[in-house]
Amino acid sequence: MFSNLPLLSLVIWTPIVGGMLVLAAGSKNSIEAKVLALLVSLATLALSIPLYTQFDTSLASMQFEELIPWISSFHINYHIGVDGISMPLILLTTFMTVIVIIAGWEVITYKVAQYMAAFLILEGLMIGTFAAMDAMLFYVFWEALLIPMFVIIGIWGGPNRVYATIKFFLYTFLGSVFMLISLLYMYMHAADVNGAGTFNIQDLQKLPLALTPQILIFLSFLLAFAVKVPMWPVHTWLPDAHVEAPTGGSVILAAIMLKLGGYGFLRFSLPITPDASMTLDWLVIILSLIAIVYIGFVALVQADMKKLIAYSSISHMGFVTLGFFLFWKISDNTGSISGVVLGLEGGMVQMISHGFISGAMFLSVGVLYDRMHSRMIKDYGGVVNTMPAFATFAVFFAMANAGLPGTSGFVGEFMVIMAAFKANFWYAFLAAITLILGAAYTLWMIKRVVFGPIANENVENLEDMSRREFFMMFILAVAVLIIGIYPAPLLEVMHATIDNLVTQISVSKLP
Amino acid sequence: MLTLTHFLVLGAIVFSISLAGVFINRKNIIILLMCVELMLLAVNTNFIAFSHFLNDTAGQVFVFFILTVAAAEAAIGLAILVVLFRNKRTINVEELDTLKG
Amino acid sequence: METILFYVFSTFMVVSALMVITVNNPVRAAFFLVLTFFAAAAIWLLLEAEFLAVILIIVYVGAVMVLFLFVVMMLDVNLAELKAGFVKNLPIAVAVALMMFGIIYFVVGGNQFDIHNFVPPERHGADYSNISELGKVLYTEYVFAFEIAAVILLVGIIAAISLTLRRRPNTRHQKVEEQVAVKGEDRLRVIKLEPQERK
Amino acid sequence: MFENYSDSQVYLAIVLAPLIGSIIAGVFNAYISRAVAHTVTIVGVAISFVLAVFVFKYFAFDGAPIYNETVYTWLVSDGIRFEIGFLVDNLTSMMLVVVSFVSLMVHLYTIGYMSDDPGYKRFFSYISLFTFSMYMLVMSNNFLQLFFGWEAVGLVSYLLIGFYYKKESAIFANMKAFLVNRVGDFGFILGIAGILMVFNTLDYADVFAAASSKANLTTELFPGTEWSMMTVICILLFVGAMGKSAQVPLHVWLPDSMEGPTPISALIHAATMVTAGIFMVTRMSPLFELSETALSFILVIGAVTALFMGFLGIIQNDIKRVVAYSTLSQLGYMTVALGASAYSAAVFHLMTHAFFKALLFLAAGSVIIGMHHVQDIRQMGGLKKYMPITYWTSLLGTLALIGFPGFSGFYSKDSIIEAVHASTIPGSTFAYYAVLIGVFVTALYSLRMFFIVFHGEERMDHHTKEHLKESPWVVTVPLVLLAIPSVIIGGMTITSVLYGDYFNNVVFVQQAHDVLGQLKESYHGPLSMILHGIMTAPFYLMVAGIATAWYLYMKKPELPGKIKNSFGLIYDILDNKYGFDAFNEKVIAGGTRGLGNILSKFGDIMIIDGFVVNGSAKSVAWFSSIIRHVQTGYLYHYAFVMILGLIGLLGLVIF
Repeated sequence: MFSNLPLLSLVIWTPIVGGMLVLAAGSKNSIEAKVLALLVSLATLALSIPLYTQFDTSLASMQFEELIPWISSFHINYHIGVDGISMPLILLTTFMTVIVIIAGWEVITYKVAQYMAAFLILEGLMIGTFAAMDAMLFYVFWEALLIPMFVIIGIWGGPNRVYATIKFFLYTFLGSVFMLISLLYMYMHAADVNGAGTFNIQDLQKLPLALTPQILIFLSFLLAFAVKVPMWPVHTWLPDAHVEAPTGGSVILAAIMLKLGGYGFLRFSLPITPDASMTLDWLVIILSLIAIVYIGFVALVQADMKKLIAYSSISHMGFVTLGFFLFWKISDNTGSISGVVLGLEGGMVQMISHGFISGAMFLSVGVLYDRMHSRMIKDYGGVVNTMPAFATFAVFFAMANAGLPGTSGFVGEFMVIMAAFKANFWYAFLAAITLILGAAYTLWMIKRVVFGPIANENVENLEDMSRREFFMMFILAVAVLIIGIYPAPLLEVMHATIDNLVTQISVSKLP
Repeated sequence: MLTLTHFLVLGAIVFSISLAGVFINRKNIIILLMCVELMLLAVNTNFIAFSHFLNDTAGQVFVFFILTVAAAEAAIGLAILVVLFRNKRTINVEELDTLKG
Repeated sequence: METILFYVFSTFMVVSALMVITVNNPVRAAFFLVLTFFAAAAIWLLLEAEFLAVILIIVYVGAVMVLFLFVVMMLDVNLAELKAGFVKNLPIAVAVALMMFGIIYFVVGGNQFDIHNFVPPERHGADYSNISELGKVLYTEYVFAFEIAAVILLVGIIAAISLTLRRRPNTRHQKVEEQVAVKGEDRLRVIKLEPQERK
Repeated sequence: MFENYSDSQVYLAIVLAPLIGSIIAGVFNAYISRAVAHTVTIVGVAISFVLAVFVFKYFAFDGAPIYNETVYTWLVSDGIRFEIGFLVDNLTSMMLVVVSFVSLMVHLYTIGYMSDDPGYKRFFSYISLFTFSMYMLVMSNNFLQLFFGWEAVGLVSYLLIGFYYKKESAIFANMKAFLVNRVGDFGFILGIAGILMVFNTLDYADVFAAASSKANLTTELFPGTEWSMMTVICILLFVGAMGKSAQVPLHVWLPDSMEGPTPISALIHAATMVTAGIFMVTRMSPLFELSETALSFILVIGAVTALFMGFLGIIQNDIKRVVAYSTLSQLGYMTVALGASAYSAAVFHLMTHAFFKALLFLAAGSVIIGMHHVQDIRQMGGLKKYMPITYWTSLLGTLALIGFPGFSGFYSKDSIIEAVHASTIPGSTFAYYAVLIGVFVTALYSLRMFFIVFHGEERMDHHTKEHLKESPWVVTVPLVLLAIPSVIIGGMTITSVLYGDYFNNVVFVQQAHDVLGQLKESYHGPLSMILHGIMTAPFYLMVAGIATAWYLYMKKPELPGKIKNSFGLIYDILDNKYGFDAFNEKVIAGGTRGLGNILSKFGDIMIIDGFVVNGSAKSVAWFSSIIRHVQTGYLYHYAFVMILGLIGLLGLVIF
């Protein structure tokens, strides 16, 4: 039925064009703008569903491919497609955008149309980044999506938003500039080797490279993606950006933008520079472990709820990068690559699950913030007395954040710990510390915010969640539960692609 | 016998003079503008000389466009000058240092 | 003959250019600039660029320089003040100019690029029209650039106007659209007053 | 088992019945009445109880084969199938009966105990959810699901300890319980990871089948040291059991968990959840048998817990805390049995303990109801005449607890002591004396509490006294129903459970460790065991304990105060619970926060943000503040530089 439609392009451009329309609807007609934005986001979600239903899980190759020459003199094409890695992330994006549009429904009163439009455009750009099969196209989307996020934090953000936006922008920009250099280098190199330069990611993955350039390319990719993930020590933009961003911005930032970094590792670093990854995997592993443990400690002492959740995000994303780079340590330690797929898929599941959970956590903080206009833990206490429904969800998501089995938060962490043990006992040991630390910082926050006697008058006057808030929390809770209880379908779509990836990275690319 | 060099050297002389003019006149911005016109004239002369000696009209076309742009530039430059004078009551170059870091 | 003409006009050109930068009075500088343009036009004629020579005089001398003169006269500039600092700046100006000249001369002086090997082309006959030659390429090959040039001029006009336009807050304008759209009740308001007792 | 229904349907029904009850009571909390809430949950648990009894009969008497089937595949990755499935055998069916029976009793009891609590429906939802989780844990056929149930019971425990969420102490206790359990789970998940690494599967059957072939694997934890892989895995798994079954030093959460309502103290923190660790080690016996080091470790930890936690019970004044410390001590006994490879004895004690300890807790709850939620035993006394049913059932429970010959506790505890005595595993001598002294201590604190609460002077205030009466029937009926097995179950089942073939297919013991096999030779039935029992040391120690308690708290009630004064140091140590809480609070929690602060302030804020990020921005600003003086603002300076540049460039091109 959809076979003739350029489905993927539609998913990318519907929100962008829709966003323009919402802009045109003008800020005076805020209701119309909101309804239009919601319709556009729902339409995008509906369009993205066939990506899943018609996805052939047995294929490792790209599906829904589209190729239109763009700048032919540099062999840059509008080349998009999805595989088992990008498809779940695209669905996550379309799903979370709907949630975010709903989340901003009554909360945003200033320049509503622009707010909604920014999110829609951001959605399209993010999907474009996930779908891009051309490195230059990827780069364009990658950089372009900084703009709406910049605007979202800069206009609807908190009091210190200018500092946060500039930090956010410069940090991420610093990383990606090096990526651009690497892409250009590989273009030139491909021109030397094959006679014609290419930005096609799949061709770049086959391009033979000597070790030194591989290492340099790997490092530049690492910088670009590590900033986005973010990995220690290039993480400090995230807490600031989260604290200043409006709730919706935080949700998108945590739920999807961080995943771009992880996605980049899978799409670029590992397959394009396998030998360098082999040489430098210890670096990524150490940084990941530092992120998991160090950031866990840092999260514990945060006084600001959003900062706490932001740090928890960093810690959880540490699992993603850890899972991705276990390949060589496992094969060194056990002599086989059994367990490698576990780590890779665990990282993927962790990304998806973290999208839901961190989004939900930020929404929870948003629910409180909208009422009390404070994110400080000390201003709360005993919220459960006045907001029982909210408290239920808050505890539920806190548990999910702490990786309780039966919630999605467990699946990824479990798989990565299983894989890490195969690589080295101490990797698993340090990674598993998050079981304690994650529970400690999350539950301590819950204890101080949700439980206890009513702390002050403001808490006493709180109203429980509105239907709208209940609805979005409920949807997210259902998603978290489903993935936690039955993750098999989610993994089903990845197997072929991840297997293919493993074959790719196990073959040396040295000329 | 006139060679290309004659004309090019003439252009060079005029160009250098106008350049000297920029440095000599530190008081009057109008003279500076005139010097710029003079520079363009020198360049145009070169273009035309080349055009003539290479027997290619492209040089003349170029001069044509330079003249157009120079005219527009002069108009806007003078307009800016007028506004500047209106606001600062001076066209003394030494007093115009708002770009100072 | 041509050589003599060349030297005559180029002397004119150089001398008047020197005068442009040395005289104190901007009005006189402008006039010397006009003279320079005339001389240059003559030189251009020697190079068979009749159209451009004419344009130079019409557009530059006729329009641009007049504009300069307008501006010079409009502005109330203190002449004595403009004179100062001349001697102080002279050495550096001369040095820069000489350096510049030296380096250009080095390039175009004949040793580079085999410039001295260029022989002047045959003179064209009387039926040769520089204008039509120029027109042919201008409206075919360079038509796009030509259009852009037109736009640039337009922009120049608008920019100049908008820069210098001064809106005086207390001037009175006629607003035609409001006059047309006016209605009776805008002009005349009927107020009902309660009857009041006389005191 | 039943006609028309397959086994798997029955097992699913057992598991899902309480879950459905819990969901109805929990999700539709606002829309249903209290009666509906307790009806659906009780019906759910009752269904599962009835089915569990049938399952038990099916296995114990009909000799059904082991049921081991997958329910669904959780996920497949890397060729490893992670599944949710049921393994039902003799051990499981026994656990099912114990769990469902105690749970049912607690459900009934709750109607009375929580009757005027605003969180009534929520409470029922939680305890049904707990029952579901516990079923998942005991019925699991693989490590993943075991962990799932493991954490799920931990979650419900967290929710229930913090049930009175307005109480600062309750919400502190629940966080503490969860975190301490997480420390255990930390080890547990690493153990599971080790299993996966060695066996490449998490399925019990496959793992156990391959276990002996992997016994000699070693690993290098620290460079240059060889560790037996099995020892590492078993100790890691046992760390999980230490958390859940509250063994020293991870026991600290259990006394605090008494902040929760009494029914859950009975259900979760005495009868079922805390025994999960015991259950787990028993289930893993094929693995633990491969590592003598691990067994020795277990033995010592258990002995320490059994003895030293018992001491603490002597000085507690909170009625529930006394029972809690007794629970700790009894869990220590079970652990000792595990360490001595007497897995059957551990599970046997688990079962008898579940009944009599649930009974004691519920009786304590009954006292608390009567005393209008006063829990301090110093304000009680002479309750015998006001609460006869509670009195008599407590007496039975207490006798069972101290192992009075003939009561079920006697059989299980005596067997453990004998088993340890016979064991040759390193540490068993220490463990033997520890459990032996433990008998005295148990008798002392149990009877102390019993005498203070039910006998002697009536110390409650006048108002309380006026309202003092026996609890309603929903409270007393479960007491009576629990009292019955507390008395008789031990004698009834010991022959088959300990010395019969009941656990033949479940528990694997190496020939060298088979202490129960040795005991079997001198075992001639329950009656002769009583006769033998009253001639051995434990019996005399128990009598001595009873006598001491009687003397100190009945005969000369002023004496304990004097003893307290003359042994101030020991009393202080006991009062501070050996300093575990203070150590955890100050060193571990404080240290963690301190480290977090240091990392946050110095690492993130100062070095990364202040020095690198903002530092680079500031150095740019500083540099430009200097370099900006180049910008004079004079046109001719710019022109001059441009010309110089032009000349330079031209020169570069030419020369």
